[in-house]
Formats: sequence, structure tokens, C-alpha cells
Amino acid sequence: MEAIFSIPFTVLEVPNLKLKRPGWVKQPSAMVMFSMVLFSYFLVTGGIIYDVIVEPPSIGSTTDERGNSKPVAFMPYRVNGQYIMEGLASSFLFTIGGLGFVILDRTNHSMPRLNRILLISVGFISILISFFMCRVFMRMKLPGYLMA
Amino acid sequence: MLRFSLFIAICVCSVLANKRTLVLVDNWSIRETHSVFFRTLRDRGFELTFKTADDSSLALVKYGEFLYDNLILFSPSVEEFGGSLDVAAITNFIDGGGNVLVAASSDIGDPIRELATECGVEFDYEKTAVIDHLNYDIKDQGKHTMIIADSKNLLDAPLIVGSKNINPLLYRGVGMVADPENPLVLSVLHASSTAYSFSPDKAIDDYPHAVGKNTLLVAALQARNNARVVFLGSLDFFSDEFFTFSVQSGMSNKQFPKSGNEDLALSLTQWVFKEKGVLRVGAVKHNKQGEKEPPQAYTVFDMVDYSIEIEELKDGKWKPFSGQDVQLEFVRIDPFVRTTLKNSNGKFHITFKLPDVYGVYKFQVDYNRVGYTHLYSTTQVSVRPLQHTQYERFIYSAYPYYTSAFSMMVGVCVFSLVFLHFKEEPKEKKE
Amino acid sequence: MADAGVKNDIRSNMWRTGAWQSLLTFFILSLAWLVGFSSRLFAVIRFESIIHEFDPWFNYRSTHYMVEHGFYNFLNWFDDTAWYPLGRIVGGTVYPGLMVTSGTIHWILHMLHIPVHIRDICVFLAPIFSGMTAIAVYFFTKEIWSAGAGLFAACFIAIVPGYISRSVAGSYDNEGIAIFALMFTYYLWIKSVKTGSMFWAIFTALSYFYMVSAWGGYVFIINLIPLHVFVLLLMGRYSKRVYIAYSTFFITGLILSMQIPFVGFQPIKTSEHMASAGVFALINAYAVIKYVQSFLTKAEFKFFFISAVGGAASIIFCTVVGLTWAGVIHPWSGRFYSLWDTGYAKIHIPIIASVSEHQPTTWVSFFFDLHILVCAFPAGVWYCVKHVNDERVFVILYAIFASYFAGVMVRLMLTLTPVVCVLAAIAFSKTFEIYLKDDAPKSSGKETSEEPAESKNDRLYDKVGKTKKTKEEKPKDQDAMGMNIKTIVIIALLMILMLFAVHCTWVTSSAYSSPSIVLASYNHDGSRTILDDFREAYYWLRQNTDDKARIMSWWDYGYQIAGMGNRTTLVDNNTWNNSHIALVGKAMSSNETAAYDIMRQLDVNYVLVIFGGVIGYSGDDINKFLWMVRIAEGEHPRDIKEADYFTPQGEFRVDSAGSQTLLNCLMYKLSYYRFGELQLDFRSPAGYDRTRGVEIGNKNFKLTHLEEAYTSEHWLVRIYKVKDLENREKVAKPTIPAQKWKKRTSKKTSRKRTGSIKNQPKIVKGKRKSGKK
Amino acid sequence: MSKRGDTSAALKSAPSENLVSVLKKFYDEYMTSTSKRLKIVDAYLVYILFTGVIQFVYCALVGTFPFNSFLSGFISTVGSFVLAVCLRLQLSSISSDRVVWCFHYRPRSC
Repeated sequence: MEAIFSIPFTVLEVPNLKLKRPGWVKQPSAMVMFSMVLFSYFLVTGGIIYDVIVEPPSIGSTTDERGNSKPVAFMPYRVNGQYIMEGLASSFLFTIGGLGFVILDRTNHSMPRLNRILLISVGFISILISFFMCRVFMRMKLPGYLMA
Repeated sequence: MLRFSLFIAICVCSVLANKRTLVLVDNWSIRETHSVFFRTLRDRGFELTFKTADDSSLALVKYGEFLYDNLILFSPSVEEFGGSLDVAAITNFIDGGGNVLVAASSDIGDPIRELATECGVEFDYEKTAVIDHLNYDIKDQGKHTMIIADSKNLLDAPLIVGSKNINPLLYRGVGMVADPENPLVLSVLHASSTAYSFSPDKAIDDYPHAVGKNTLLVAALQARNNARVVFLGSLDFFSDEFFTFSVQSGMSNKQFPKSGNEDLALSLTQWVFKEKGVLRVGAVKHNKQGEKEPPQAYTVFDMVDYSIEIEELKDGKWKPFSGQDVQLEFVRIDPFVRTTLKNSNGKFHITFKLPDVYGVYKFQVDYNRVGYTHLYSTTQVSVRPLQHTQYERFIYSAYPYYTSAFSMMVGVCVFSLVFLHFKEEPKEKKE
Repeated sequence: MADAGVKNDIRSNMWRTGAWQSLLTFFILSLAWLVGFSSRLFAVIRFESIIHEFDPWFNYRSTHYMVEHGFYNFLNWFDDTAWYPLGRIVGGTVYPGLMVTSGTIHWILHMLHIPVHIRDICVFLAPIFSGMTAIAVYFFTKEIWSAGAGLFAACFIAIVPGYISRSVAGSYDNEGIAIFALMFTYYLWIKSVKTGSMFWAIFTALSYFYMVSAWGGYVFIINLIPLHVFVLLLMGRYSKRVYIAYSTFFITGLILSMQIPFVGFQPIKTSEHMASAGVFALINAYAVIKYVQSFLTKAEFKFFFISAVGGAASIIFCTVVGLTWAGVIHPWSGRFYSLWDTGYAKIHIPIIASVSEHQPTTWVSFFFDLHILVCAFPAGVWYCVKHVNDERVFVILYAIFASYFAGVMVRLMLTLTPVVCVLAAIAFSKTFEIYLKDDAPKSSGKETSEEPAESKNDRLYDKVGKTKKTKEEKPKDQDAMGMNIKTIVIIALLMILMLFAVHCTWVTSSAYSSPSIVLASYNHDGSRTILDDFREAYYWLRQNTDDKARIMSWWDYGYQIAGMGNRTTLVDNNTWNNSHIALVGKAMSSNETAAYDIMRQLDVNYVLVIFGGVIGYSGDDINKFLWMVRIAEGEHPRDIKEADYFTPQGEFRVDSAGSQTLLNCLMYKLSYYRFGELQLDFRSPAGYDRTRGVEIGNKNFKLTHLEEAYTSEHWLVRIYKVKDLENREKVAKPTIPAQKWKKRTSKKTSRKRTGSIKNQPKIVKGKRKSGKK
Repeated sequence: MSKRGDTSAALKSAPSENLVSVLKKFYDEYMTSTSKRLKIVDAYLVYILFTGVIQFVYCALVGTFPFNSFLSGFISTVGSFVLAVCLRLQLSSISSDRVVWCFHYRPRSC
């Protein structure tokens, strides 16, 4: 039985190859993982899955009273409907808000005073901007937002 | 003595219960010309009330109840019924369960034709007649409208037409047509293949409405509420003359002393006024085998015995029905079980095993034979799956599993006992 | 402690942080519970204490049955009034956790002779459990990060709209108690991973058992925990603690989860549970290798290791493939599959795609449900990634997967909400921690909080938690200015959180508090008109129809008819039998005679239709009609073709340009019967449908096999009785053409009632023969 | 931790008896170093393993008719096996930390 198996090897010569794990495959560092998570978060909260399935237009258009069509960025009155542009814009704001908090955290360790003030203000302003822009977006999306 | 007379009164009126009959005639002469027919009805206990069709006091319903059980319309040429009677009232009378015998003739009026279309039968026009140039009677006045209908053209439903080997029938009147797909209409007597229906004194300028076998002479309808209606194209069929005439075909010299009209009339009236072929459902009982009362819900694989009592009205009295071909279906959208019921003196019973599919089922007896009233009885029951306590337990092939489970329990107890009370040797403890 | 010294001791230990901390925690958590409970009462205050929506009606009805007949009769309950004529085994097709929970509460109260009706328990079950969820989230975050973050998380989860939407007072649904069970199981899991003791692992398994009995979402747990263990192994963070925690949890959880009749053998049959079994095998193999490694030398071990790993991997792989091929393991279930291939449901299982909750999520619902937490969420992930340890890996994985699933289905927004609250709490707590301590050199550990706790939504935070010693940062001279900038940041963040509370209250009151059985419309002068058509119609059904009457309607209303009308229904919200629903769909979408045959076959006595055309209610059956057609076409492709119901240009229109099949189908006729005669207001023509905004095409038609039995006040619910077969079969196609009827006017007047007969024999008055003979 | 014998010499021999020698070495290594208590646990583990394997073979032969009883039997063996292994892990980690074992003491080691 053994002989039969050894016949091919009389002809073929067993290559002496050393299988080694490719160099670049190493455990990704924490921050790489975080950035990938943040990017996927940016896409998901922008409703990218809704865009993939329902394929809404990137910018909607309505005809105003004189008949010529007018682009409209936000699909009004519909919580379960969106255009691609508005989704990405708002998820960009969410991510900016998140990064604002991160920047606020980064100011914690020692750096020159001016940098520290600048960083605090950048983080702080980005949180405020993202928050109030989101409120504006909501009001454009649902005109009755926060009215009694 | 008082009780006895009371008893007699009850049984009399029970007999007479559905014998109240209103007869509408065109003119009073019909009472004389059809005296034999009316005599036989009266002999059978029918309480006949004669009125002309245009009587102003005609009414079928009084205080919401029907005044009559049966209606005989011997008034073909009526143009408008009197009193509160009209075609709609008659159809309501039929929907209320009343039986109607309608005899038309060549000069037929619109109400009768309208009534016929309501019941699924179509009379031919006014002044038309069934003409048969080969089977006409010798006494015909030359227009061959007095035709001889052979008894073999009768419907083979003994309950309706009685025996089929009776003498040929004399018929002079208008023809009828019925749609074969109509499930409720029965063509009791159709004309011979050479007959056709057309106006005798007009040249045939277009295709007659009824030709050959689909010209109906006698048509019967049993409505879904078992009310019975019979349409006859010829009023003279019931006349005394036709009853007593001898029949001799114009073409062949076969001669019969007496026509078969009277016999057919007798069995038709027995059927139409529900003296024959009437079935009734008695008590329906179903329970698990060995129990008396039906349970709240059956369980799959149960043995169930089901019994239903069916009675037939034979000359006025309800007797156990003698049929052998009554079938029971156990239906959930489609029948899961279909068995013939065993008849023991009118009590039809069967014992069968429920299918292994749970659901809401119906015990359904649907007995539908020509001549009999439609017998339909459904009882809804629900068949539930096994309770969690009814599954098979202590299966032999599972004993190793039981032992392994219990040994695990015992093992843990023993192990924990040994383990916890185990004295370490002193030297290890110091380590 | 000697009495004499006790006086000054009291004062000193008054200020011991331990005492204050537990008081504060207790106070905040009870406040969170109170706020959570009260913010869910909008529906009850505005309308009345009723059960909302659709599924809760069945849950309430089965709880009521269980309370009356006892648990075992409930387990064996064969409900023959549902899915006529198939019936439904309720014990085996429902998650009993919800019923058992409210049943036990009811039993306890009745044992204490507090006679509370089961309906009130059911209505207020979800708000009560929202408080317990807050506590569970507090403990969970306390284990993950710190007590301060825990308090934040508790307050967030108490009022966040994402969770409120499924646990309003009156929405008596599985999700109400399931989120509590979910977070409690995760808390116990984190506890058992941290301590590595079997005690906590067994508790995790028990809490998992409660979760399995409560909601189908337990699959999320049984996939996330193994994933966490698998990632820990990958990251090389294997330790005895993880092994003990996971193996004890898995094996006990497996045998417990199989006790639920509805789950049955799924844990070892369906691929959704294979991940946990695979990781169990993997971790055991790893443990064996680790154990053996301690005995053998490096070289032997390498050889042994390679053969062991190769053998194990191949065995596991071919068993799984073999079992799946042999059909023992069922392939991915439809719903789970549609999570990965998002287009799957739309093509293959129209029923799943037709449910509005299964549509993909838009950015609006993210902001609508979570408000500012959406922004704080990535920051929380950042903190967990920065200071990663075993349990924080779990939170990160939970965050990643929950956010993807929430993106795919709006309904799964609910599973994302708790983790968003946890991570946002961590972010806020850390930020406040940084910005609250002034960097002055004398910084001592016990800053007491300056901000008074706002009553509406307490923002009190304290400095306790990881008592990270702030000393090791060497105080720098140049950031003395820090404090005033920091206070600005703090004030702004507080203001944002306050706006968060305002947003949550507004969303709860306006969007998530409508019981959808009672509709309220607000006319311009502010007064409110209540549209109670649903209950009015269901009550009519209950009073005026035969006990055994069978009602055919679209499956959305099955539970409500059974719950309020107490009648037999053909299909209901359980959607377990697709062909039965397709049969009803076919009846609804075919013309009246074909529908009549189906209805006679199913012994239907009444047909119930929801029609919003009069008041402009958009959720009516005509708007759902296309789903009925698609579902019917799925099962009966030859008879129903979706294209027939569209106009040649492909629009779905009910006006005169609509397709003829649509204008003559049963659903159209039942919705628009006699609607053509109704003129709503002077501007619009008669028969103007307010929902679709068009005038209907096919007007004043007659119904042959059905008759209108009841129409509610605003025509919202219309009930038709199915007539029996005709007593007499009229002549359908007359073979003898009707004569030109002579116009017959009845000569009878009210007084002269005599009829007329054609050739009336003329009675000639006989003359007496003249003279005697 | 237990000491590790140096058997690099055995490496070059043919793989099959390498395995046998490894196992033999492992066996006597085990007999010498583990404490009595762990031996009891291991005996218990072997007992459980034994019942589990028998049961599985029986089921493979007879077929899985009463599937739930097979599951109950088999998973109870796997369950108790796993719990016993956890106990052993905790014991061995206790003894390695040289901390005296007392009855109600819950291990806090990492």
C-alpha cells in the first residue's frame, strides 16, 4: 500500500516551502478599530441602508406654483423617508458632535495654554454646532417639531 | 271523554296541518271540468279554497303568517292577480316554504311566465303550443296540438312520477324550456324528439324556442328551503276528459283504453304537496366512545361515535327512514373522513377514529337524492392536539437516558459529599 | 464606640462619602423610576387606561385566560376561535414570559387581598418595568465604567424615546419587559466575566431563561455573548474567568432555553444558535490545549497543537455542513436572513416586508429616538476603546452590532437604545469629570457637586466612581485660568441635556402616545374630537352577531376582533400560516363571485374592512391593498396578477382611470359601497376619497352576495354580512327573448283590488223564453 | 506550576511512538504532581465522560426517537462535566495561589 503512495514522489519533487503568516496580518491597534467603527457609524446613522434598499433620489424636487421644479433637500413630513444628501449631512453632524466630545477629552493632558484653549473651544463649538444644526434639520424635516 | 276529544282534535289538525290549499281559477267552469282531480285531492284530506284569480280579497299572508300551505294556480290567462297577490307575493310564499302547482295553457299570461322565470323555468310565448306531427291523438282537431307523451320520457324518480310503465299521457298546452345547469330544476316530463313548440296557426318563420327533447312538458323545482313547485304547460292535462279519454295515436293504431294522466297527476300532487319524499332530522348525538355527553373539545386520535336519527313522512306519519346510503363527512375545509352510516331502524350511527390533524371540524350529513327533500345537518366540534400530559412516557428505548440523568444527580451528591468532607493529609495543608 | 465620643463622631461620619453616595444613588434611581413611569402615562391620561395597538390585545387576552384557567390550561390552550378552521395552539406558539410575569403579579396582589383587575396590571406593566430597566442599566454601567456613569445611564434610559416608544402605558408587549431582561442578563454576564465565579454565571443563565421566555430577541443575546468570548480569544485575553463564565452560562442556558415550548429544539436545530455552540466547542478545545501545554515541551506541543487544531476544525466544519445538508439544522430563518441580505424579504416573503416596522431606518428616527445621545455615543466608544478591558470589549461589540441592526430595521432601534444610553453616559460622566475638577494644586478628592438637581430630570452627578487619584498629574503652572472656560462648557452641556429632556417629553407626548385604537383629531379651535370607531364596531360585533360567527378581515385586525369582539377570526397578527393569509388575500382581491366561493368554503359570516376615505385616515385597507395582492400572488400566481391592479402607466389609482380589475374587486366594493352617494363637503364632488384625494371611479354598484350590516360613525370600520345561497335559481341567460312587454300599468287602486283575466267569458244574461209553451 | 520534564531527545523518533511516549509521560507526570483533591475531581470527570460517551454511542446506534430524553441525558452529562471542570479550574488556581481553601471563600483571583 505504501509503495503505491510513493510512486508520484519518484517523479515529483516535494517543494520545500515555508508557509508563514503574511507580515501585515497583525491585530489592528485600538485606534484603527475605533476609526473603522466611527466610519461605519457615520454611514449607518446616515441611513445608508435605507438608501441602498429604497434608492431615493439624492435631492428631491417639487414644482412650485409657477410650475418650474424646485430642488428640495429634505423630504418633509415623513419620519420613515429621506433623501441621500440629507442623510449624509445629518450623520456628518452626529460624527462631528462625537468628535467634539473626543476633542474635549484630548484637552485633558498637558499642552501649552493657547493650544488647550483652542482645543477646548473647537470641541465645545463642534458639539454646539452639531446639536443646533440637528435641531434645525429636524424643524425642516418635521415642521411641527417641538411646537405644542 | 274530554281528553279523548281533545286528542282527536289535535291529531286531526296535525293531519290537516299542511293541507290548507288555495286554488286560483280563471273561471268557475274549471271546478266542473276538473272535478275528478279536485275530488281526489279532497279525498286525501286537502282543504280546498276556490277563488278566481282576479278576486279582490286575495291574500296569502295575514298578520305575518301564511294563510295557506299550498297554492294551485289553474289560471293561465290571468293578466293581473287580484287583492294583495302578485308574483313577488307568490315568490315570498315559496321562500316561506309554501308549495305551488302551476298549470298553464296556450293562452298564458305574463304573471305566470314571470313567476316561471323567477323559479328558473321559461314558458314559451302566448298562443304557442307543443306540436307533434307523429304522436298526436286521434281526437286532435287537426292542429296536432293534442299530443301523446310517452311514459318513457318521464324522469326516473319514482317518488315524483310514481311507476314509469303507465299508459301514454295526453297533453295539450304550451311548452317550457329550462337551463340544464340550474341545479334545482328537474325536467319531469319532456316531449318526444319530433315535438316542437310554435304557434299552430302561424307559418314557421323563425326557429322555434323549444325543439325535440328539450321541450319540457312538466318541470319541477325544489328550492333550497325544500319548498316544491311544479310547472305544467297544459291545464287540460288535469281535466276530466283527459283523465278518461282513451289514447289512440293518429299514426299507429295502438289503442289504450285510458290515458295515464290520472296516475301521473296523483303522484305529482303527492310529491308537490309534500306527502312523499319528505325527510326530517331527529336527534344528533356525538360523544367519545364510552361516554354519554360530548366533551368540551375532542383530542386527536380519539374514537368517536356519532348517531343521527332520520325520519321519513309516509302517508302522514313520521316513520324511520329506511335508506342505506346516507354518508357522514368529517370536514375541515375538505373532508378528512367519509363513511357510510349504518342504519338501525332510522338511527344512523358510526364509530370512527379522529384524524391526527387538530382544527375546527364539522360532522356533516349532506343527503341530496332526486325526489327527497335536501337533508343537511352540520355540528361543529374542535379537535385539540395532545395535552402535555398525554404524550407517551417511560419509553423502553429511553431507559439508558433516564439512568444517565439520575446517575448524574446521584453522582453530584456523592461527589460533593466526598469532596467536602475530604481531609487533606497534614503535610499538604502546611504547603 | 464609647458614648462620650459619639457626638462629634456623628458629625464626622455624616460627611463620609460612602453614606452620602448610597443615599444619593437610591434617591436618583427612585427619581429616575418615577420620571420614567410618569412620562409613559400620556396615553392613559389623555384617553383612558386601555390596551393599545394590535399584538398587546392578544397578550392581554391570553393573560386573562391564564389568570382564569391556571397556567397549565394556558399552556395546553387550543384556541379554536383563531385561524378558523385551523385553530392555534397558544401554549406552543407564544412566549409565555410576559403572561407569567403579569400573572404572578396578579396572583401576589390577590394573595394579599388587593383586588386589582388583570387589565390594569397589563396596562401599567411596561412603565413599572421601565424603572427596573433603569436600575439594571445603572448596575451594568457601574460594572463597565463607574457609578457616576451608571446614574447618567439610568436617567437617560428612563426617558429616552427609543425605549418609551415600545413601553408606553397600555402597550402590553414583549418588548416592555424584554429590555429589562436583556440589560439584566448583560449585567450578570459582565459580573460573571469580571469575577469568574460560577455563582454569577448560573444567575446569568437564569436571567437568560427569563429573557428567552419573554421575547424572540433572545437570539441577540445568544449571538452577542459568544461573539464577545470569541473576540476575547482572538485578542488573546483568554483567562479562566472567561472560560468558567461562558461554559457555565452556555450549557445551563441551553437546557433552560429548551424548556419553553415555543423554542422547543430550536437551540440545537437552527443556525441562529450554532454560533454559541461553536464558541463553546472552541473555548473547551482552547482550555484543553492550555492545560496540556502546561505538561509538554514546546516542540511536542507544537506537533500536538497543530494536529489537534486541524482535527477539531475539520470535524466541526463537516458536522455543521453535514447536519445542515441533512436538514437537521434548519438554514437561517427568514427574519434573521433579512438582516444580512436586506433585499431578501421584499422578494421572497412579502409578509415580513409588509410590516411597517421592518422598513430600513432613516436618519430622522436616529435623531428622533436618541437626540443628543447619538452624538455622545461615538465618544463613549472612544473612551471604551482607550481604556479597554474585558467587559468594555463587550460593550463595544454590542454597540457596533446594535447600530448596524438598527440601521437595517426600525424595530431594532429598541435594542440599540440601551447601549447608546450606556456609552453616552460614559461620555458625559467622563467629560463632566474632566471639566468639573479645577486644576488648582490643592485639588482634593471630595468636590461636592455644585449644581442643584433639577426636578424634571436630575442631572446631579457626583465625583465618586473610579477614585482615580488625580494627584499623579503634575499640576502645571500655566492652566490656572481653566475654571471659567470649564464652567462655560459645563453650563452648555447642562443646557443641552435639559433640551434633551424637553425633546424626549415632546416626542413621547406627540409621537408615541397614540393608542391607535382611539384616534384623536384636533380641530383648529383647539378642541379635540375623539374618533372611537374601532371600539364602536367591535362592540357592535360583540352584541349583534352569533357567538360562533366567523369574521374575515385582513390580519392586522385579527387580535383586536378576538380581544374586543370576542368572535372567531380567520387570520390574525400571528402570521404563522402564509397560505391561509394568501387565501384571504385572494378573496379580498378577486371579484365578488370568486370571492363568494372562497368565503363559502371558509364558512365566513361577516367581512370587516377598514376604510379611511371619509376622515382621511391613511392606515386603511386600500392603502394596504397592494400587499394583499402581492401575498395572494405569492400563493396563487395563476389567478392573481399584480400588474392587473395597476393602470397601463403603472399607477395604482382608484379613480375612473383606475384598472377595471381593481374597480370590481371585493376590497374596492366593500370599501366604497354607497360611498358614491356621500358628499362630504360642498367643494368636493360626491364620492371624494379624502385619503387618496381623488373621486372614486366605480360608483353606485350593487352587492349580490353580501349585504351591508354595520358602518361606524365616520365610516372607518365597515362590516358586511355574507348572504346564504339563493333560495331559487333565477333564469340567468333567458333563451326565450323577452317579448316587448306591453307597458302594463296596474289597474288596481288602493280601493278597487280586483285583478283582470284575459278572455273573460262574457256572461250573457239569459232571457226567459217568451210565453209559455 | 508543575515542573516540566525535558524530553527533547524523543523528538526525532517516528511521530507514532512520539505520541505514545508523550501520553505515557503525561500520565506519570499527572500521577505524581496533582493533589489528592484534584484526583477526586478527575475521577468524577472520568465517570461523567464515561456515561456521556456510552449514551452518545447508544443514541447513534438506536436512533434519536425520544429526542428530548436523549437531550436531557446527554446535556446533563455535558453540563455536570463542564461544571466539574470549572470547579477544577478554580481549585487549581486556588492551590497555585497558596491561599488556604476555606468553605465559604469565593475566589477573587483574576
